[in-house]
Amino acid sequence: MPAKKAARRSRKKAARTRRSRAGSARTTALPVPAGPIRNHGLPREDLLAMHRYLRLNRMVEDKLTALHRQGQVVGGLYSSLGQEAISVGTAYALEPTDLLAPMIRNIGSLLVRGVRPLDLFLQFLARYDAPTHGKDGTLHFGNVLKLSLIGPISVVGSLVPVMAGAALAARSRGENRVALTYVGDGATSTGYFHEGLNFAAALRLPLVLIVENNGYAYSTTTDRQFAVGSLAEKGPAYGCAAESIDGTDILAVHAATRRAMERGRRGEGPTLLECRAMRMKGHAQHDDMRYVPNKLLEAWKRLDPIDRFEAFLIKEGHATKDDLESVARAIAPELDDAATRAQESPLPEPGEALRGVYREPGYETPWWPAA
Amino acid sequence: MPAKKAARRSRKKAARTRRSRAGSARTTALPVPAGPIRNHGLPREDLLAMHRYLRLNRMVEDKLTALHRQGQVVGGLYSSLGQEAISVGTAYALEPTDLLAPMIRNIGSLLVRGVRPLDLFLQFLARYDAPTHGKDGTLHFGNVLKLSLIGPISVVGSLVPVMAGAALAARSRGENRVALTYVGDGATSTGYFHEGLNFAAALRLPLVLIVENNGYAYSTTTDRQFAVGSLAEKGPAYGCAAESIDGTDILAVHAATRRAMERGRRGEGPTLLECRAMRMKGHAQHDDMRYVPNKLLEAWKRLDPIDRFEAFLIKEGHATKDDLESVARAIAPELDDAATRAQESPLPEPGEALRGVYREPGYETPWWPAA
Amino acid sequence: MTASRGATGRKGEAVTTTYLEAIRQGIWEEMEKDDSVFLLGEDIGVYGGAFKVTEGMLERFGASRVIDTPISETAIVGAAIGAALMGMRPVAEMQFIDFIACAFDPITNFAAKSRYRWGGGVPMVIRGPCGGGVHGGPFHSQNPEMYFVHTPGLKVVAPATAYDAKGLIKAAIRDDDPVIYLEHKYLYRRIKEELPKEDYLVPIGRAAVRREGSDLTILTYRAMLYPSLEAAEVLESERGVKTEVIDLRTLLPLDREAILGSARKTGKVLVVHEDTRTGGIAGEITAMINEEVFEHLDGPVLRVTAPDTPVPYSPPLEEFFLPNKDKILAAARKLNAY
Amino acid sequence: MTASRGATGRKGEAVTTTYLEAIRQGIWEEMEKDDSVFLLGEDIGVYGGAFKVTEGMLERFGASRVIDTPISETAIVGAAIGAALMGMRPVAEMQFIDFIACAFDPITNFAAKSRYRWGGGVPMVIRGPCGGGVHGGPFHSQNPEMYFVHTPGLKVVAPATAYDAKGLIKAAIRDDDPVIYLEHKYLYRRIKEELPKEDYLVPIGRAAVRREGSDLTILTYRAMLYPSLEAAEVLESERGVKTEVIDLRTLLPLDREAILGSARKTGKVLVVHEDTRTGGIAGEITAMINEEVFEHLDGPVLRVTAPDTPVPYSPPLEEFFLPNKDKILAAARKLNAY
Ligand SMILES: Cc1ncc(C[n+]2csc(CCOP(=O)(O)OP(=O)(O)O)c2C)c(N)n1
Ligand SMILES: Cc1ncc(C[n+]2csc(CCOP(=O)(O)OP(=O)(O)O)c2C)c(N)n1
Ligand SMILES: [Mg+2]
Ligand SMILES: [Mg+2]
Repeated sequence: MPAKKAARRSRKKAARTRRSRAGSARTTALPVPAGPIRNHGLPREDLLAMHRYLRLNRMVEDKLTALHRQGQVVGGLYSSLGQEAISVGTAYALEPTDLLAPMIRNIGSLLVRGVRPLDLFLQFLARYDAPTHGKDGTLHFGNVLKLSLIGPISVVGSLVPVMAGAALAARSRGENRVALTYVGDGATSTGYFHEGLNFAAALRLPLVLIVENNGYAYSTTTDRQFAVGSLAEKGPAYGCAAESIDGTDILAVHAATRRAMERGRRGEGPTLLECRAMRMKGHAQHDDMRYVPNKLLEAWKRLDPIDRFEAFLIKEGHATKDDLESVARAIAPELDDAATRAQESPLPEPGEALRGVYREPGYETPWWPAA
Repeated sequence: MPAKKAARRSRKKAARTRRSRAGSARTTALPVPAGPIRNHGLPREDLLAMHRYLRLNRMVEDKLTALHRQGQVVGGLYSSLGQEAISVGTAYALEPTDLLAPMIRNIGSLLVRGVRPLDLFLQFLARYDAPTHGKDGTLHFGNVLKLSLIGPISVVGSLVPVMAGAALAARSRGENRVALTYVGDGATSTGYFHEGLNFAAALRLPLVLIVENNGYAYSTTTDRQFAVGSLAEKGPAYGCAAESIDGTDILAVHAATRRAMERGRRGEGPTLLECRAMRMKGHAQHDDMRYVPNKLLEAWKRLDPIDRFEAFLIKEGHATKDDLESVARAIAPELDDAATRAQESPLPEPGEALRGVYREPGYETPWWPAA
Repeated sequence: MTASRGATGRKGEAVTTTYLEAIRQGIWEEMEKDDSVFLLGEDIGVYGGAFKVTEGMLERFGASRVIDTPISETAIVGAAIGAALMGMRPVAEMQFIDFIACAFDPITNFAAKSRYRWGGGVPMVIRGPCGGGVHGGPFHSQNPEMYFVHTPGLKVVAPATAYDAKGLIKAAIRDDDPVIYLEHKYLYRRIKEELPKEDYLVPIGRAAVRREGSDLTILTYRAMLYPSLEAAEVLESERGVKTEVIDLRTLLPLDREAILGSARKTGKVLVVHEDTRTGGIAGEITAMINEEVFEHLDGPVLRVTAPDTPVPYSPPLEEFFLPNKDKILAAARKLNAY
Repeated sequence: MTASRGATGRKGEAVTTTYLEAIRQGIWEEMEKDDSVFLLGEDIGVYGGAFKVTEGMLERFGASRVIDTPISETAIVGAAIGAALMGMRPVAEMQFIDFIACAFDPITNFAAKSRYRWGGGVPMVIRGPCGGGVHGGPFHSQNPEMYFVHTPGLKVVAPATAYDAKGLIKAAIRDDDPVIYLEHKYLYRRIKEELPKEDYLVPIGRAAVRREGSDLTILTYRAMLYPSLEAAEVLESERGVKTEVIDLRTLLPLDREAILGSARKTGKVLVVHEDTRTGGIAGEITAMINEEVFEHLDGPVLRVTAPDTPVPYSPPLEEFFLPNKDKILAAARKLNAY
């Protein structure tokens, strides 16, 4: 849906939402009915590769959940269950030289970019051989030179100006790279989001900003976060293109990302892409999300992004049920092996805590080449 | 112009602006042709009172400029020349119990609210009897209990969440007061603006946010600040009403403020009101604004808010030329007297510097009642 | 659910209250007492707060006094300032104190300077969980106190005990100036004690002597009180060093009398803080002691602190990073040798 | 307009360069030398900066290397971080340093911790005008150094002379870590000197002895160097107190050797800073001296600082607020009496 149309449509919806809200119990809206998945011309090998990443995304997270239950994971564990099509669809749309920065739920984006499950397990188990030597956890790492990957911090929204700056750097060197990053519905309320997106728009930077509207910011429903129906309505305020798309349809996500990238490469500035989905688990492992109505979860469950994509692949004759199942069968032992290796890997030596605050000639971080 | 229409129209304009911008020299746009001033039913006494405030605003600033040239003003001096109708029109629309917070150019708002020229001169001359005892300058003071007035700080945008909070406090006590404050075109790029306006919209607070689009943020033209044609386009992004109005037409400003106040009182949340005008002097006294094209100043000069309003008053038979001139004649000696009194007023004693950082029983600030 | 949820222990046990529950009770009581007190922050209403400090409050006090906000630290603090200027007493939660950096401008430029400039008092509390020890990593473990201790116009408190957690939150809410209330997440459920039934306050600006001694003084606060007390125990039992342990409780304004009095008495002062070293409060205290009681010193004022790094995530790194009993003992022995 | 605008004095005069022009020259030279250096900030292009530090740069280096930004301190610093991670060397201007509070999160949480966490170095400079003396009031006069000195991962420099202003900005730009460069607006046009024609750097982390002495040490930096030197002159001429004056130049990391060496030599140390007292850098220095050279002290480490208030606006108040020669003399005499 082109930006203006989307904005208009969602504005109407917003008006409706506002009217209805006053009386009703406050909650996040049910999903709009999903249209059929449509291929915009991707060859079978891409479709199957995307399917594999979706499955890998989910299975890596299942493995992490299992490790967490065993008390192996240090700190918190966040899930992207129900949102995998957003991570995979967006990251798969990029060229390898395009700049990518994940937020906490975008483990799928990292997998597409070539981060190994082993690297992730090492991170979550806080081992010395992890990308951060155990100094930070989760997806908090990057590798600009080899993977065009920039690492996040916990502060939501903070990557928006950072990726605008990365895009600026690339442009000033004559490199035709777009920069893509993510915010949640909640993070659109931050000053970071606003200043970063406006900066990118004023400078016409090729930034693709994915808004993962998963209905909740921790426990907070969208209607207590903002008074618009769709976050795509925020695009016109920055003079930038905006679309709202079904985030459980990986091909819709992929196609919209491609459109946004093209706009960026044509010098038309940033695009705001709202991807609608549902956070199907709690905010993190500890959260039983009592605050989410069951009927909401049930409705969204019918829109599982992997189920939907598998049905499409089978229906369109790209794969049989068995083909698809064999993907999972192939991944499982790889992950078992990676998990074992991570568990056997040493924790950092205590003195490592003191190293690398500033540039130290000779000191190597595994993921950042020594200058 | 109602919000949606304004937003649509200005979006079209934005598209045009963007297209034309790439090639042309970067500058702030010429004014759109002004329509005739129309009275929305205000009685003559209000019209004449508003006229007097406009004149007072300008004459107080002229006096301050003269004092500045004599080296009497401590620190910087900002001007609202060309923007007086915004300060006066908005402040005059409020009830005395409505909450008001000026930014640096809103000396007119303070005059309407009952701040005396003497108080202002004392402030700018940094005297002990000034509202701040000389601890801060310019318009940086307030008086919540007696004047429903909240004082600004230099950081632009900061009043937006503060006034949202003030509106919240009033609502929670069952007081039906709106809160009104100002940002410049430049300040719309701050995180404060975004977080504050969104907060007000999410909580449906009766905030009236006046955006004084005067074409420049210091030396920076609007096209380098944002990629929208009108700042009213930002309203829909917050799910809040927005209008773009001619800021040199005091009655248009007044009427739009009233509409916004009514929305607020009806529980419909904040309104964003773009008032278009031109900063007819430099950013502050030191700035010769070489960067402003002459033809821009000339075009706007024809839209002087006082000249326009006086022509309207004469044309509509509310006053004669002589009536209007006698206003200035009456104000002049008052200001001379106030300036003399301010100059004769003592500077603070040095030790005053140490007082009042925390609540000190017995210590009196002139404008804040002791608890 | 009632305010005293935590105050009713299992049958037959003494009624003890956790540090977390003490904060909650303190807020609850002030909410009951004074209509102008209200809460705002992320996930504090429906969810009861990420750590459940505000659990049950939405149900009791309603959505107009327990406000779930968007993720907008600047607006949360900004709105709290506006409400405080109107005479309300807002208590704003930072979900983790690390995110207070997003509200740095309204705190340091608006709230802290308002009264001085034009008399506009800002009776506001900002509180949130600080500190390490739970493998939270660099963004969920910080101790930001010095940013605020160095900002005139603010007050900063940092309770170590359940008694103080309650007494200080109540005092902070009643204070007419902005108070940064820095609680420690490691203590939330690990520390409990029996609390008085009646209303009480812990005055802002007063330290507490946790253990008397005449040979050596340890000045500390918040979570570091506990390893300091352990170290004092060892010092006395193994070496006969009578060690005084003072819990600062308030970091701004510091309790000069308590600090200088003990320094004068023992002549040997060790400052222990979990915050990083350079620019930590030990420096300020050392300067104060130098200025006022230098002639009573028998040795240098020493300090045990975290090193100058972000808070690392992996357990062996974080353990190495945090001060502990052994590090305190080593420093105390060095000092004692003077 | 050329980079050496300020370096050509009136005919016949020695060629002197102002402090402001020295910063400008330093940036200009690094821009010429290294394509990866670029500038961003409010009004730095068309206008040449509120104080004209970047005058002529837009014309010389073009709009892609001299970027006028929206009023978005968070985005300015955020974008600088992103560009720096990409291998660029951004120099971000804060129009007044007071507004750096609006960028506190990206500086302290993103830039400062990035290298430690995953090796992502952030070779970025943030600079802007600090300090009082020009009646700028509470929001145009602050000295924010301690917020950053207390943040591991940053470096903080604060030049007092034109030579250092140039040498330090060049060193900051070439540094591989984020540097907060804190210049003083009072010195911009009041301080000048002849500068070498050739390329030079002032190394970060090294103090400079501005005046040698053996009886008493004054440690100071930035604008306070000048009243300190005046006071030293009086001390020596009127009382025969040979006073050493050390200009710290870098505040993080402090030059331990220079500080401790002088303290060891004179045994009497006075720290002078314009920043407010509580939590100011005098505390840190006092702690360092206590820890390392306590036995060489003949008296307490004393400090002369601004009091714990916002910076007041009215001239008599601001004058009372700022340290000056007389206040330094009074403290030095007290110290000298030990
Ligand atoms: C600035 C900031 N404030 C608070 C937090 C604590 N926090 C972590 S995630 C989260 C909710 C984020 O919601 P959303 O942006 O919708 O992302 P989601 O978790 O739904 O993916 C919060 C409040 C944070 N990380 N950053
Ligand atoms: C957050 C912040 N950054 C920078 C400044 C410095 N500054 C003061 S006024 C100004 C320009 C403001 O432009 P605009 O908002 O359009 O208001 P106008 O001056 O045109 O009334 C700037 C950059 C500031 N006061 N606050
Ligand atoms: Mg969400
Ligand atoms: Mg403007």
